[in-house]
Amino acid sequence: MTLSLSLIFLLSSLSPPTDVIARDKPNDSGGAILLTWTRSSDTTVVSYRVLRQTEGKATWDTVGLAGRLANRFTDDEVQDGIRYRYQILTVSETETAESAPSEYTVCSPQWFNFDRMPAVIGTIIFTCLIVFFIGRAKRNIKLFIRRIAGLDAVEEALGRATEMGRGILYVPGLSSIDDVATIASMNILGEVAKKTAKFGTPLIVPLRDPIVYTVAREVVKESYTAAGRADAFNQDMVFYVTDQQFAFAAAVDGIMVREKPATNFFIGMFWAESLILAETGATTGAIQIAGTDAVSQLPFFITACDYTLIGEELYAASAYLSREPLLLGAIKGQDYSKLLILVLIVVSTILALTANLPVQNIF
Amino acid sequence: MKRRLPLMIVLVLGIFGAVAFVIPHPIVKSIDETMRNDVLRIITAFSLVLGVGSIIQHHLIKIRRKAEHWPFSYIALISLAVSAAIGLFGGIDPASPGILPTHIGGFSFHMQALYDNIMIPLASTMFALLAFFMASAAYRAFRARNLEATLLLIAAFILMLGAVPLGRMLIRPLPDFAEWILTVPNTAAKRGIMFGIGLGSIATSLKIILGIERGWLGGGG
Amino acid sequence: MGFWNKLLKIDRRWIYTIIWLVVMIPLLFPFKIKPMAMPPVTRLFNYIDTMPEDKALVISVDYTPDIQPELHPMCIALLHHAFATKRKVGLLTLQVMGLGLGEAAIRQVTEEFNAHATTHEDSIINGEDYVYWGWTTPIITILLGMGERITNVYPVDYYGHRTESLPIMKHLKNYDDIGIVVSIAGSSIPISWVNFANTQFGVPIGCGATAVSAADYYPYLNSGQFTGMMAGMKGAAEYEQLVADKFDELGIKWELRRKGTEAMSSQTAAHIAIMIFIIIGNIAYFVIRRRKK
Amino acid sequence: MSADPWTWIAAILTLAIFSFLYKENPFYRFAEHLFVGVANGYAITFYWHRVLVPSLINPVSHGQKLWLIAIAIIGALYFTRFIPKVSWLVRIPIAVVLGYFSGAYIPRAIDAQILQQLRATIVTRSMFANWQSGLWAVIIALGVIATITYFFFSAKRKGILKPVSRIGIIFIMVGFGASFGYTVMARISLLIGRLQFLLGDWLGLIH
Repeated sequence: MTLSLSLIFLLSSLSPPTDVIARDKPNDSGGAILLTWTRSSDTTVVSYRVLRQTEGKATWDTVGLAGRLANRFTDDEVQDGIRYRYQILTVSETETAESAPSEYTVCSPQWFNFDRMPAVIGTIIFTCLIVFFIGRAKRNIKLFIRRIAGLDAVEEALGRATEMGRGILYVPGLSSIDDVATIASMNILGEVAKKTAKFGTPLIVPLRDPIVYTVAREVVKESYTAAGRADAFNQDMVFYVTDQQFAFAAAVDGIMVREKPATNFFIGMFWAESLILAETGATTGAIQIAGTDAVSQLPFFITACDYTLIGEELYAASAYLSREPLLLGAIKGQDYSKLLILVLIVVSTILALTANLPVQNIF
Repeated sequence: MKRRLPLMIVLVLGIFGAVAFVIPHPIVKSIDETMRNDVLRIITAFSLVLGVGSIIQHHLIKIRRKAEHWPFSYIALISLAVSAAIGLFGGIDPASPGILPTHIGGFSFHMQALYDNIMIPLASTMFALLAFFMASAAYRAFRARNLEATLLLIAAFILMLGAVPLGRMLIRPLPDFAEWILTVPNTAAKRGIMFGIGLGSIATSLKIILGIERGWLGGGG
Repeated sequence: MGFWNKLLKIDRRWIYTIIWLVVMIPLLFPFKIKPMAMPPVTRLFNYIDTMPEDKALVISVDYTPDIQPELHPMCIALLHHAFATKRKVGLLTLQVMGLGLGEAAIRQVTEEFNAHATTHEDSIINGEDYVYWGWTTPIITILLGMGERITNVYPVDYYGHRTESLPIMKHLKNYDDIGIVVSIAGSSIPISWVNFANTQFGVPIGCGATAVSAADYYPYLNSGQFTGMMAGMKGAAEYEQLVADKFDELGIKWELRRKGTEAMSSQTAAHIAIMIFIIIGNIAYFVIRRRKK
Repeated sequence: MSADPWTWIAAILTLAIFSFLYKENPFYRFAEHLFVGVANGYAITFYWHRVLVPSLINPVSHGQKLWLIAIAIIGALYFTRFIPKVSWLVRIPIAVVLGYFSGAYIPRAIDAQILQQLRATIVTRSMFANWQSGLWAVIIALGVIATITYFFFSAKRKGILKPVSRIGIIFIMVGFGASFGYTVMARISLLIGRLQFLLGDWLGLIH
């Protein structure tokens, strides 16, 4: 039996893979070894099996399978500090052939992920730019911000609602408080609420996120207090509806059609419900002002609303309305970052095309 | 204290969240995962109580004031209470039933049945309303008023025509052209907007961490 | 208030009514418009049509019931194509929600073929002409394991038969016996098929995608990692048309159910209606603008 | 016609929502309020069975991860909103959520939204493998530059900025038009899906 097996082995024509190298997987949290090998030259290969031996043990365990075109494998079922070595087994329909074992190797966790270096550098550069311009704004250097079309409409829309004696609906998007669009929307809501407080216009703010609900309620209350109309604040102005996207849309649709607000604001993060809200609002004859950084929903707001703040205009609007110098300073910093991006695109393209440098791999 | 403590928390956790991105070491990674999987989910679960409290209060006020259509507020309150009871006591997984029986004979009123036969049809019908709204929005707004509006209209038109067999019958290369618009000018515009959004949102996050952006505090002392 | 002015301010409920009718009528009384297949669909069809006779077609039913209107007709059309050309078929799903859909598809198509079969040869028989492996997990183990031996990945099929004992499995050992895997999905599962089965074993991969996700897949199509692709209801309708042409070529007389094509009639009618709205709206707009001048 | 009561319920609710297209009416109002109620009931169920029980109650009741009690207390601070004197404490759980997400967002967004987009936009020689893909890459790069220029807020639109930002808005409008047109198909598919349910599963008119 042993003889016949070794005979088969001797007669085996299948060539095993070579150059099996095992090393610690870099930039990870440990517990993984990366294997590479040179593929077998045989055409009958079906697959490779990865065998592992722990130092001091006699057995080889099959730890993985790789396709015939593969030349690498990550074993992520190992422990840090234990020495392992590997063999790669070539498998064909009828036979197998094993490679020479690799060197022993040990894996360990790393303290820094070098793959993410570009992001770190980018974060540092950007942070410096923003902080620098905020610093300048603090020192009262006057900053110019261009007009934003949708914003001028806010005043007009509020006036119209007051004239008609109808309310204002403000939907601060459907996302959570950690969404930047929601934060920007809260700032704009604060300004809108100051004006509704001044004119005594009814305000309706339905919410889809419970945390945003708490924040929005405080923001509106604060605005009414600041406008000296704390008495006019009614806790039922701001209310939570549900976290189900389309149930929320159904409820807001119902509110628009029943309460018929003169102006609808859709400002924040929206998904597919954007057009459901904006078209229903249009049927009621309301003036509609939208603003979102959801690129996929902008086409619908642009078609169905009277004014739309496109993407970044939303953030700029929140700074513009508040006239807070620190926020305006940040906008200046963003503009310089954009300039930097433009320069990088142009310079990298020129380098890539003329000198054939692989510049794109830097980023 | 009332402002400084929350701002400190934001600063510390913000720096941690950013730094964890580049440190793969298990000490940092396990804290990071606990943060996402346990801490934030538990805190969010508590916030839901506030939300539910708000919607109940909203409808109770309507009922008390006999506001217009107030009887419908009973529908919202009763369906909320009934479905919550079914879900809490009848279990969420049909395979592991809770203490409340969830079927009478062959008729199941398990949470899964409510989900499949109430939530899904209502949500997908709301979603399907978009087919009508797209038509009416297109009719109302797609007017060749100026260059920009005309280009918007033409691009939409080509894509719609390219998406049906008729487009290819009329003009053979039309579907390819439609695909080109989608993959070239559309990609360019989206990417350009994304750069601005990316920078703007990163700046806002930064301002929150540094305590410059305080809108979320909701004003007040 | 002239005619054009009235038209501009038309009650939107008329628009809703027209959309309602143009979508519903073709569903009730299907008329078939003959779609012309786009290159990615034609490539997929031709590849399956001309691959060696002993190679099986594997369909990965990776979609869920909510996006079924777009994707289920693709699965049916592929099965029609395979059984009409006497090709062996393996069916599996990587989404537990897809289990029932795979079963429904295979039951429908085998019933259709067997209703017209006169001999044992003509009939489509489970375990001989097709196998439904069902669902298991995890995905990576399946995608790699099928390269070595399918019966190890799926010891029993969906119906509980031991796969070792099925005649079809004698010639369906691993990826070498599979001509192409077509993954029909609304998620990114087709990319997993590319990353494991195609990159590591060289198996050709085809893809059936919703119209929305198709835009993300063009790079894979251009690089050849997808042999072909059906995108949305339109892709399904085009494949159905190619299959119908094949039926004519083979002299198969019975009529096929073509849900993709039928739905495509609704789709086309709705698109045309919306485009006509836009045109009318603009004519009215220009007529009035000229009058004002 | 279906004999399953649930199919009837689903069909009636479907029609109630569609009736909104004609006008707001009691059927829609009923479906709307039911939807809000059940959705909230589902959320309560979900957070209880899928979050609080596995992440909090199970470990703590087995004496593990007792520090989670502290987290629960932070979560409970949301309720201080109803107690005017200590209502500012509600900011603490918000600060935890907001702080962590803001920080985690920054490097990830730099990576995904800035660097990866940048890498994709740079035109390289390999893109000129055929002249078309090269030309398209150049057009995309120019379009990106023009679009970014449109979003300069702190500079007056004059000189070179004026025509370039105008090209930017042209790219934006073509892109939006394309997105709109492309989405029509998917939305009609949804309507077809609902009609297939009404006409097929419910009425049995189509199979």
